[in-house]
Amino acid sequence: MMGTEFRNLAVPVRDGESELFTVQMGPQHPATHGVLKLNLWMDGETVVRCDPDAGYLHRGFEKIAENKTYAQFLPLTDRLDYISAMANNVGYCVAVEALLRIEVPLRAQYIRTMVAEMARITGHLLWLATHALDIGAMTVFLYCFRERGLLLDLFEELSGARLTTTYTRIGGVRQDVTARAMEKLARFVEEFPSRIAEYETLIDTNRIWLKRTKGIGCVSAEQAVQLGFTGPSLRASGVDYDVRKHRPYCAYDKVQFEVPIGVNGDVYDRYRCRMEELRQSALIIRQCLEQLPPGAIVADNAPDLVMPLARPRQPMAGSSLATGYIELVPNNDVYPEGDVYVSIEGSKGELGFYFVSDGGGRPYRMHIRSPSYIHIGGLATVCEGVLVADVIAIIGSLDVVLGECDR
Amino acid sequence: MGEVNQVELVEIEKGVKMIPGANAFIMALDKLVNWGRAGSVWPATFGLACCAIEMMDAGASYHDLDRFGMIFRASPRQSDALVVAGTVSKKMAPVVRRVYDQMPEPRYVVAMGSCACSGGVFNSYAVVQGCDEFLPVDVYVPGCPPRPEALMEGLMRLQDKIMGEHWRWSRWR
Amino acid sequence: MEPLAIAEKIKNQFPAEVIEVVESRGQVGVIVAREQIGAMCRWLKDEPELRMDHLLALCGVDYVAKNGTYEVVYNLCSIPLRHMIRLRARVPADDCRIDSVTCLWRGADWLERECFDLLGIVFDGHPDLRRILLPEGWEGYPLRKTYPLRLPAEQEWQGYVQLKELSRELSRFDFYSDMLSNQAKAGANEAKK
Amino acid sequence: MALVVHMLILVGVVLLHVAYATYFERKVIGHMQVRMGPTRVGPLGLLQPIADGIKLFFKEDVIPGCADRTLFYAAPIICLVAAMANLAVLPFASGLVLAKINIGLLFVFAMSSLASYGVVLAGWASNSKFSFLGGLRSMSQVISYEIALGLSLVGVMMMAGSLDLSEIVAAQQQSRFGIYAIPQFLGFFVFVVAMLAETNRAPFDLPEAESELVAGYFTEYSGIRFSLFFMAEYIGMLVMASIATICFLGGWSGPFAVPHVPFFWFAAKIYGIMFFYFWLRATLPRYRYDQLMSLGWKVLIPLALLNIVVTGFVKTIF
Repeated sequence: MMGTEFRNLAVPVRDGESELFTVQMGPQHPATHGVLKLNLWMDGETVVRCDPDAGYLHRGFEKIAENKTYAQFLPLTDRLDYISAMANNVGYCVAVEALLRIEVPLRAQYIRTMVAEMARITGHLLWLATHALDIGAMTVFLYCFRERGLLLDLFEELSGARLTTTYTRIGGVRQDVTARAMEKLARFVEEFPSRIAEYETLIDTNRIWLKRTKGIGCVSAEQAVQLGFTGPSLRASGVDYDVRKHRPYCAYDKVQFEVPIGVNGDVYDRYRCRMEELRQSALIIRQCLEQLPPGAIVADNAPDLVMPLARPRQPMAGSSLATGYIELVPNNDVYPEGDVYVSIEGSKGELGFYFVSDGGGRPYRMHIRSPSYIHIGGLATVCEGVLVADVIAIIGSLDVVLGECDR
Repeated sequence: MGEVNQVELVEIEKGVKMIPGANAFIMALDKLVNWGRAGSVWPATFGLACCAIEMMDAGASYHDLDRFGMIFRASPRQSDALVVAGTVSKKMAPVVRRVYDQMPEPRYVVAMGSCACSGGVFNSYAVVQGCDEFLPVDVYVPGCPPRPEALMEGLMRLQDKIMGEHWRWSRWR
Repeated sequence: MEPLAIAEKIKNQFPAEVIEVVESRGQVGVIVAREQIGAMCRWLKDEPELRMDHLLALCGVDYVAKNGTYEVVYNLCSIPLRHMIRLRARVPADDCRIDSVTCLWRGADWLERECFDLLGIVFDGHPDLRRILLPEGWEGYPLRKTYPLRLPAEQEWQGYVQLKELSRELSRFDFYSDMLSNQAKAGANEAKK
Repeated sequence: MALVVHMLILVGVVLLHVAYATYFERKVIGHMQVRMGPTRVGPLGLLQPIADGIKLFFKEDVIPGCADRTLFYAAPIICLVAAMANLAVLPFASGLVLAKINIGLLFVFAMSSLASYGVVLAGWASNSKFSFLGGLRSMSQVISYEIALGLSLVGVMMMAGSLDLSEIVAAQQQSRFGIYAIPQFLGFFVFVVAMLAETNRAPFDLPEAESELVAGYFTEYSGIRFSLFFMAEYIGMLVMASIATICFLGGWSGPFAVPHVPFFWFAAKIYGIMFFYFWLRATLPRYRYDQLMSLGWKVLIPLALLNIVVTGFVKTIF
């Protein structure tokens, strides 16, 4: 598919004596985290040019969204960043609530904060697992999955599903948390920091690990902002930008936490940032557990369909679960016209939803700002002139998920 | 030859007989080959989407596919089963087919998850509605995504299927 | 800075370009003409009071049925000053072109490619504008409102049609295909009887 | 005739050991990773290697269309033959050696570098880029580490005064500590590191780095030919473990004699070293290619040279 033409990029070939070697890494490759394809032009083992090719998991989310009601699209958000589905649910619902002007009760806010942080932990654990596996430390992989399993069990208790949770609803959450689950979560949070220390003893003091990560794939602060990086990948470069602090949503303005900042922006700093974030997430969950207020879990004016109701509520106009083919009656009171961009801090970076409503029951246009897509877009810049083994380390450290990237 | 016939063969299970007194079994080579194949199904490391995470979970400590002799091989040349784990987009479909074509016989396909079985929730312009449109699928594992236990069940069904085969041997080249 | 104040500043700086200022849910969108978008973004990025250094999102919206234009939406935010603004550049449907902002934000590269891929808006000055999410040789732009959600058979991507043909052809090498075809023959014979 | 019988017995025993080394590896690494390893095929999963072997034997043997057929056929055989030839000179117990030649150590070196031809040919003949890179990596790795490996054993040769493996063990038994690993600790360290690199094991498994090169030089091999490579790799590990046992750990001698099993201590030491191999694989990340080279040339070779100088110095004075 890809020719060997070099387009407009000047490729430094050493005075014609060495021919460049092209390698197509992926889409079926163990280290590309799914179906990313990298076209590498290599001089020996040095990557001269890297051209990532995405789209192998393009499923047409944005087109599907235009054909579904707001509530109907919610389950699909699980499949965006399928590693931390809860965070996507929260992001989507926060955005839709901003669009439909729904005020979420405090208890639901806290529960959302909690599950979003749990999702961050699962996301970061999976990241650490695969990143370490890429660099060759295979045991970390299995240790991470052990702790991840505990969280998935909790997700199952909350929502009934391990991975694709669909736990939040527009206006609140699906069901209240159980005391048993909270007890389990408290125990997990209590124990988790010692588990982080366990991972760190495995790799942090390992000379090979340090050699493979320190000074590799440096991204300067300016470069990172230019490339549009967000999340830990941006903060590792020393830029203090966290949506949780900049534009607080849910209950993030009511809990105390720190945002870890790196210095060099290399693979090691990105690794350190995420490890610190794991600790901070545990801290946030603990605070949420302590502060969790009583009260309703769904807003009064929430247009929901299947939840058991304490008191009768207005159903969403013209929508039912089977409205795939039913013509919706435009209702400017329920779905006011206008557009809104709302973002949250997902585990990979800033996950934003841009909605345009024309008053109909379905989004007129929905754009998902996915951090993975932008990170992969920046891969070409970061990977220039590194060795092929470093490409693997860099992909791993940027933490990309192709479901979110290709949408 | 007549003397041999006089010995009473004891049937241990269907198709496997034992000669009493001598430490010898009589069975079809087929049976042995199938046993070997069923005992070491090596799936290709080929995650497509969400289901890939559950596939990894199936390989991790809690569920541990290694117990059944299943280890993930990165190269399709050395793998026996292709677990189509996730949504197959139209752009990806030729690649999936190529990976399948690279695998040596006998090869099996497990369609994991609703997307691989039927397209699932993604009924759109870019998604293949079921990977059986271009692959011969042996086992379908439903679920979105299926739990690791479900994948294990699917792989065990695949083992059963392998055990029931006859003369599926490759040509000697 | 308050978003409305930012919009006011833009209006003062580029009076000819700003078509309308829209407020929606506390966020402000400035609808602008496409001609000066590059200069406007550069000014927004460099102006010390604004410093919009972060391009949050760039996407296109199809308003052709409404007013015959596409819109390219730039969500900008300033990391040090913590404010954001939305630019909505109108692109007429009969001349789908707008200047690229890749020289300002490297990250805009892929966002613009996506916009081109799904909506067919051409970005002048983009270094490498080609399809990204969809394979080469795909016809049409899926996010346009005229494009169907599910493709009819005659509109199917040729690559996939070829793949299906190939797999039919290769299926005769499948282990069970002989068996199945024999069974089918037997079934047909029985039906005849 | 007796020689042929001996050979066949040796090959049979070694192949069985190779098969069970894979089982041992899966079990050891499994338990290190809080899992079980194979349990279902046969009791305790003990028939797992047999099942793997049967499956691989009856699998289709794919030869890529654009591969160089002759070399593609030859490569795994070169690997296996080179690895197997080493077995001939290894003394498993006193007098229990197939070919007692007086340059045994040199022979082992020659054969282990011959095996790398098989690897590089496999990479070349597959006509696949990942294989090619894997083959090249392996070649340069083996060449670099061969030097360190050879130099680390010079100290042993100087102390034993012989290249014959049996005589090295005999000389060791009469030395002050009984094993050379103590006086030759520097040499032993260099040898262990170089041994890992020579056999392409973690953390030096770059030629078959799964996350980078899919499966390295044998990416395109399937079925029985793939298993030949696999066997060659494990025999290579066994041979290197034997050399370490013979040259540094006192060969078949042990703290007490085990009646009727003259090779008991030899086998025990080999399995100890194999365990060490698997342990490292479960623990360490992988080196990068240039870091591997600089480790070999800048650290190991100077250390080995230093060891030679010190050994010579000590030997001259005392």
